[in-house]
Amino acid sequence: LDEPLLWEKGSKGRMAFSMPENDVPAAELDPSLLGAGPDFPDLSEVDVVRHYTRLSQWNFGVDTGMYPLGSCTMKYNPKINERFAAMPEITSAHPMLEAEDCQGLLQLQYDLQEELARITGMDATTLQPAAGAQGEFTGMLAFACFHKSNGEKRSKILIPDTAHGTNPASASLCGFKPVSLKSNDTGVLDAAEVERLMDEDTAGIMLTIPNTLGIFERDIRKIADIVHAKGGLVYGDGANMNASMGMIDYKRCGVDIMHLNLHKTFSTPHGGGGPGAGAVCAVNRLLPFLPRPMVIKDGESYKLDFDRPQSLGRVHAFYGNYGVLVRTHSYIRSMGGNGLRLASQLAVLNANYIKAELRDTFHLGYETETLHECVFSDANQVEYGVTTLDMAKRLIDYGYHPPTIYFPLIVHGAIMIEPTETECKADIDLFIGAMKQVAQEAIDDADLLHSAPVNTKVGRLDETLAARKPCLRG
Amino acid sequence: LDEPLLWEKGSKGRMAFSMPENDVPAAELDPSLLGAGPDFPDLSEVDVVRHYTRLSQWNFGVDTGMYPLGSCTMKYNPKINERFAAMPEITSAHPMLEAEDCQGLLQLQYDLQEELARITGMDATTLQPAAGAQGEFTGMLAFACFHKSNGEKRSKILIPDTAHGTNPASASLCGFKPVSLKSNDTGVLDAAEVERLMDEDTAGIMLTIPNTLGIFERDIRKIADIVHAKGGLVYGDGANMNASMGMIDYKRCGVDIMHLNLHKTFSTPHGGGGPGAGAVCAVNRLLPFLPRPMVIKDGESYKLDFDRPQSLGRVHAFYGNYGVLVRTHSYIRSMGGNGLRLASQLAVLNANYIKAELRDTFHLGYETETLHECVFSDANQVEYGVTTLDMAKRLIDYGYHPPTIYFPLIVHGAIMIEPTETECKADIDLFIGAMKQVAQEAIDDADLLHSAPVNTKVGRLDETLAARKPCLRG
Amino acid sequence: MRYLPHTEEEIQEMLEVVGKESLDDLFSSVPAECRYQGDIPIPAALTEWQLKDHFAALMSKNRVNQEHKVLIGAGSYDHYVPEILPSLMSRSEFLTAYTPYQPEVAQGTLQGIFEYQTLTARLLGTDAVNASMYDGASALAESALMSFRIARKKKTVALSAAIHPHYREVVATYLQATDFTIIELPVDAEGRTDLSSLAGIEGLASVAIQSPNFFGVVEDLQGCGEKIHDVDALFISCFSEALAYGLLKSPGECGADIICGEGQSFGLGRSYGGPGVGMMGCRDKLVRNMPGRIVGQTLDTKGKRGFVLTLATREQHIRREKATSNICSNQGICAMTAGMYMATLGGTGIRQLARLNYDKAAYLRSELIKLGAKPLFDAPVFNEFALRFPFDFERVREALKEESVVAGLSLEAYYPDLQGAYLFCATETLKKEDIDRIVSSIKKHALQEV
Amino acid sequence: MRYLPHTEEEIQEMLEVVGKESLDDLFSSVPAECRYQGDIPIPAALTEWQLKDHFAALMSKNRVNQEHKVLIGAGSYDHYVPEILPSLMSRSEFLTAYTPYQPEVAQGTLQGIFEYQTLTARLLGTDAVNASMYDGASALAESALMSFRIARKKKTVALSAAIHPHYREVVATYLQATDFTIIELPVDAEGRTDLSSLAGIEGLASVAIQSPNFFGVVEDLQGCGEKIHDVDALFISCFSEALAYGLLKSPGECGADIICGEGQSFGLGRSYGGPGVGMMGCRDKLVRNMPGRIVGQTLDTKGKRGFVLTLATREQHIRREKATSNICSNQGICAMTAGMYMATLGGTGIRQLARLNYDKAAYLRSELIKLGAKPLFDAPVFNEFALRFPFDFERVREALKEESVVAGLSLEAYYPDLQGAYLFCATETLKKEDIDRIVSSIKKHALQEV
Repeated sequence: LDEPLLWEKGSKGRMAFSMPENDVPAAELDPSLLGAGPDFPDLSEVDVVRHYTRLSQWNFGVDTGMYPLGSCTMKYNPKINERFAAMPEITSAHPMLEAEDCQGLLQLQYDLQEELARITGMDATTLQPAAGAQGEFTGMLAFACFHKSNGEKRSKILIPDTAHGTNPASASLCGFKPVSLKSNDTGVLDAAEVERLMDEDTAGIMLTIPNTLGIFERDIRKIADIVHAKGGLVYGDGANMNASMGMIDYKRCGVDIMHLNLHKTFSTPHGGGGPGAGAVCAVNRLLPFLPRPMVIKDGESYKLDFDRPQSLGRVHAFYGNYGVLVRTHSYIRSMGGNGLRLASQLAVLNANYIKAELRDTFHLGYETETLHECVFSDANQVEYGVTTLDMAKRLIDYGYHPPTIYFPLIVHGAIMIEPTETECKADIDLFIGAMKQVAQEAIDDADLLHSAPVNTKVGRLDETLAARKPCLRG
Repeated sequence: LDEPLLWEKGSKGRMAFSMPENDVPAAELDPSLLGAGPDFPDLSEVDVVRHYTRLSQWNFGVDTGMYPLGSCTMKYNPKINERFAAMPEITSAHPMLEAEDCQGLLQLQYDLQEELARITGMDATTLQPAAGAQGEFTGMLAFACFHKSNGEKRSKILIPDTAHGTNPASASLCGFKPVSLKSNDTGVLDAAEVERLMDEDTAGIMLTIPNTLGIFERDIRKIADIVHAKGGLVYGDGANMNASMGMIDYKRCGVDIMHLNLHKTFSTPHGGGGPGAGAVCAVNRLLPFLPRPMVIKDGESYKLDFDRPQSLGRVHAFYGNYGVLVRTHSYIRSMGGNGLRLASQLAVLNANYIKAELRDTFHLGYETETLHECVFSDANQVEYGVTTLDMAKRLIDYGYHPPTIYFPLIVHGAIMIEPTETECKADIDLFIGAMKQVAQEAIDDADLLHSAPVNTKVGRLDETLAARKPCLRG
Repeated sequence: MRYLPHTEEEIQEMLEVVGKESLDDLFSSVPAECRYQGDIPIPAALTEWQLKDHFAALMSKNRVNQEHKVLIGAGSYDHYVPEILPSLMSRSEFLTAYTPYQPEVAQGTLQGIFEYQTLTARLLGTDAVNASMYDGASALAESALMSFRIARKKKTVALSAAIHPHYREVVATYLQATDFTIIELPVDAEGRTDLSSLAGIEGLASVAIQSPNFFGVVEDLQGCGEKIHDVDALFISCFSEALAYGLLKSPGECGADIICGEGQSFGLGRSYGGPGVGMMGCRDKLVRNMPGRIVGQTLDTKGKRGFVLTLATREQHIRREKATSNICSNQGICAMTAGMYMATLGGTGIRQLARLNYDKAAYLRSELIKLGAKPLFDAPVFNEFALRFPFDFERVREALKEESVVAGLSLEAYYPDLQGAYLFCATETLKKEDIDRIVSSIKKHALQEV
Repeated sequence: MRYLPHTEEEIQEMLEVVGKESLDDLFSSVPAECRYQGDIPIPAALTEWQLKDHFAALMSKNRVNQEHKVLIGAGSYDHYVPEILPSLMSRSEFLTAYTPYQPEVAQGTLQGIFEYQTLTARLLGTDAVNASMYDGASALAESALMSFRIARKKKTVALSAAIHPHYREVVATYLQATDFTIIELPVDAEGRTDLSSLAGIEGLASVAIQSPNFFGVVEDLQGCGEKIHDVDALFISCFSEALAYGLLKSPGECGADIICGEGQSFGLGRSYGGPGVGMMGCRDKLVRNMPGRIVGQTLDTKGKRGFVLTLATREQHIRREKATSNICSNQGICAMTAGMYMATLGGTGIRQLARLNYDKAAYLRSELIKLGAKPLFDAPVFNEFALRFPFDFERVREALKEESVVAGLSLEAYYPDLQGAYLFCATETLKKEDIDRIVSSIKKHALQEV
């Protein structure tokens, strides 16, 4: 079913909102402040309901099917977590209540701070950042504050070529100039290269663990030592934490501060682009710099600690995306410590199984052992005039969300697959079958792939047109 | 996306249920009573979630689009009503609580009994019947009890040829032999015909008001008088009550007892076939015969009255589909008395508008004035080899649920359209356009209609095969 | 009015097309003497927010609520409902659809019901299950009527006195205007149905046994089946607690011809008695006598598997008064929910859960016996059991309500000769610590009383 | 484990294909010195039912809950949320989707966000709106950064002291590691921002004004715009209460170049401060300097209308460190919800609702003035207002908590010179009878105190 835009519907005077009657006198209003009122369409409740119901039917979510979007960790989002986030005790809570009036809300935050510290192996947690990128920014600011507390202002930062696009952007927001670190031909960093580039004007290094090829940086301890020796700090991008729970201790790796994407590893739904949450965990020596306020325990009660003179300040109007934190805590307590470790183990198993089954069909960028994701390319298919994009779009017709494509940049035509642990073997086998069939089609009938997808509401969209002649509103 | 049957999925040992640990000792169990355990597939939570999410996507509901299914009153089902039905105070309530422990639950029933009596103009209500057909059955039993209380056992009942299929079935369950009453060429009953057939062995008459052609029986008062004069009773089938709220007084029409389909007129969702609710309203002289228990008010408190010696008994294990009653009460109070009347007026307006716009395209069975629905036929299209079924299936491709077809039986190839009041003019205009286009296609390209629908998960299904070689389970 | 989309202008435009002056004019075919007089005396519309206040106020009047431990089963059971059930079943494509008359746009409902039928048939050990009845009570009444259709001239059904009293009332209601007769079979000292009188009953079409019965006692269904078939009657096996068959032998396996009961335990709230779902099934050879909608598998024009409502020739819209029954709308989405609940548990889960229920009730029972309570019956029970206390339990029970416990159901209203006896229920929702607390509370109050 | 589908057998089969002995072996690439030691010290998994108990117990520790009337706004507002919003936004196709990188399977999200952008642009009177920022505070910080990109060499932003203190803190955080400077503009006696010092500021890139400001005072945006443009700075207009623009002149109309603020009022709960949604928009000519995702309209291969993420060249995955910002995930479904809220109100509704809020606050204010309270400022207010009482209000406020009322926010922590002043908020959720009850309670306690 097609569905017009909201303002192509409706009729003046309709209303879907249940408007209360005014039971107080009309107050005087300075006419010079009065606007004309926004030009919104007037709709009935059924108009609105059908509109969004239809829109939803054009979308593909985790509940629709497998979503092997590398580095995005599209695992199943438990329904029960939604119920807790919707508890009226929570949705009605004003963020400026006095601490003694909202001990339950504070305790949840405190407990989650502790839980995340335990899962990563770090010492302390702030829950304020609203997304992974804001977590990175927070971490980079902590770097700056740390150096400042030492009377330094360092200007550079080391960032591997496998880093997420947000890493350099976050660093540069804090005044650091990114210095690119090349990975070697096994897909990891050489300690020697770090040694060569690390100096006393370099604030530190940003490492993704495991990296965006799904590979663990085997020299990480050595690299951390080099960086620390020069007075630098090690940042951990925890977007790939789903490979690590209960298996990797980030503090032991030498990480000083790291962010977690709660909407990835900890199963909160992505909502078509958010809200996420980007908790940041740090070792004790960076604790003084974490955002203000933090929740602390004071005897038997909990309170917000504003008295943090070295804090980098506030990154959110209140305490971050609290509703997302609720879901995270619910997930952690539903899984328990052992469940979390098993989740990571099975996530790695699933990814390695796919890699083993598809390595004869698709070209593998690196032979190095990988964890929760694997990166193929279209190298075997280019000779038939078929690209990664064509194959991705064709997968849609088979009922799958495509993998992440053309990332990481160091693999030409990358196809980055992360199945997560919530996919069962039978479904993974079907996906492997579909991938093989697409590869066969690339040989037999390239045009089929060029014209994909065909079973969707719209065909391939003209992104150039969109950018060249922007139409950003109706 | 396709989706296999449940038992074509799964893997032994999985479980989507959160199983509590056993914290009590294992009790002894007589092995001779022990079964092998049912052969159910073992699934994970994500298996179950995706399964039903996909299934849902093959369905068409009111939230999907217009559902002009005549006599079914597929109006919009307000979301807020679902919230009330899901209140833990309600979903957790055991039906055998003592009255003093559940005054709120009882008051809701009492208030709804009153509300329905007021809306129909009748004196009393029972909420026990679980569906319209059970309401009819209850009404027919009341007939039997009434005559028995007069020392009579009557054997026949008058039922018009426009009646719903359930009417004769309900009557015969109570030992009455249906006598068919022919409607005249204006689509209504002649009082003279009733006069001819009504006798002292006839328990009464079952009338649908307005009837299944959407026509009000203009002689209803006269007919009721005839029936009453012979000691008979008048039953009102209230399936079409959506035409009547605040406009027709059923008691003044001469009706003695009637049922309401709460899932039609009162907006509770149909659930793909239930649960419905078939409240029965009666005039005072039939009150003694209504089911046991009834909720009564005793001073300031409410109680279940079991002391009803003439009652026809119990038709439900407890008090009917309480959850549906909750939604009904919510709807009635959201609309208010005037809102309900306006709903009926607009339902009638919508139906008459469609009738006016389509009468040149489709053949109209009767020229008589109609209320909330109208009945066309395929008489204008048969010459092109196109039937009502073909047109109904083609409408699916246009994004509509088809109207009721081949009913009522007195209109050959009937197309029975009931838009309800929750459809707006713009959407009705689109529907009218689609209907006209289908009629045009019938002329231009009959095969297009024969092969419809094409945009659905399956094409036309072989119903003969299903009945000839029943496969009723996997 | 948020549910009514018409603006004044639209109403005028439409009236013009229709050729009427006003909304009232649309009703000119309704004679004055039939017209509603004045306004409907129901208060003005409430906003969504007033409505929320209204319901909150109403439900706050209940003295017993979701915080209470209510140790009553008796046909309505407290089981955990997995969150995914309401979350999926509230999807509007399921919830706001009609009966699947147009199968091409209702494959979701149809496949879901077909799966419900299949899992229920497997649970009950029978061949065919319909798309649901209203509840366990009417399913039993329809089963009796079905047995009369099969047994033709025979006009008597025998009902065990241990069948839920409300179910028996409903059967009586359904049969009252017919020439069929009901005979009641007594309960023996063990708490099981005494079938010794069967041979003497004339024209016996069928015998209905509930297991676990109203007292929670597991009947010897196998033995019942043999005795009933010996007198050439049909064996109707009934239940109010479907979960029992996760553990116990299925009625079909024990020879039941018609099986019926209540499926509320499978993912549906108690909701003050409804909606639940009536389950009903039978052997293949009887299926054309079974009432109610049935979904069957078939093929589309391209040979693809699909599902439709089938065997409609049994139904009232085809056969009118000759139909097997008048049932039309049933408990569709409740049946879907029950199917989903069974899928959520799986074979492994339903066994574990049933066992858990069995053990919990056994524990509660043994703890109450330690307080001096005397069980009414010694036969094995599932979930529920009846007993008498050596002290005035009614006063204790009232005191427990103050502690948020409703301790059992007094049986006297249902069986006058069982004065002072109480029926208890324990399910997986009752923790050991709850049981221990309740038992010690009973002890405390019982002592105080002396 | 209900979320983990693997059976033991499947794990073994898969390990075999992978060529590993055990799950642990899969991590052989992680050196021993990096391995996690022992078990994660988090208690064993809770069942769904234990989890429900856990959350219920946790939240019962809040002394203030949903039963309380909390008369605080200050950036987080209590508005009615129509039931259809959570009901539709919880549809899993929306909720469990990722950022729409693959537009063909994300047209629902994309059209929904395009509609959000459009309605928000209309509300704010501007040309282009992005697909959301984290919240009002970071949206303001990003607006300041954006103004520096546009104004090139200028390095100072002036912030009104009447901007939400937390927002100003966040701006300070965002700018602390840069060479940009913040200047604070004082509040005048009327409660509006005093712009008289503007002319004297060197290198002024932009001036940010909040309206209604933190004190609820409606700023003279038109006048501000003129004064700010006079000194050749960019005018950033900020807000924490989006609903105000249902009634007031839009910032765009008043000349704002960049507009940003918080959209929590539009259908989102307070949820202890988040998730809300940061709204951000600007004039067309500035759009390539705006951070954040943007949805644009385009055509597919067959010429059919469709929507995609666009202008990605501004973003970090293309430009890396040269990006307009690092924002990536935003508040997607919150933006969709806000869009839906605006659609639910419509043009007619938003005006009525905004008016209702205006009137409620005016009524509460006038009633408190009758008790002797002195307003801090006389300029017109929307929803919120600040005042001082002629008695020790803190004690009264504590007493009111026992009556389920949280009466305003003490301003002292935010503005040390405003000792004894309180900020109150009233929205459509506050009934006249509530206001009257609260006012008379205040009176009663104030008298008792004397």
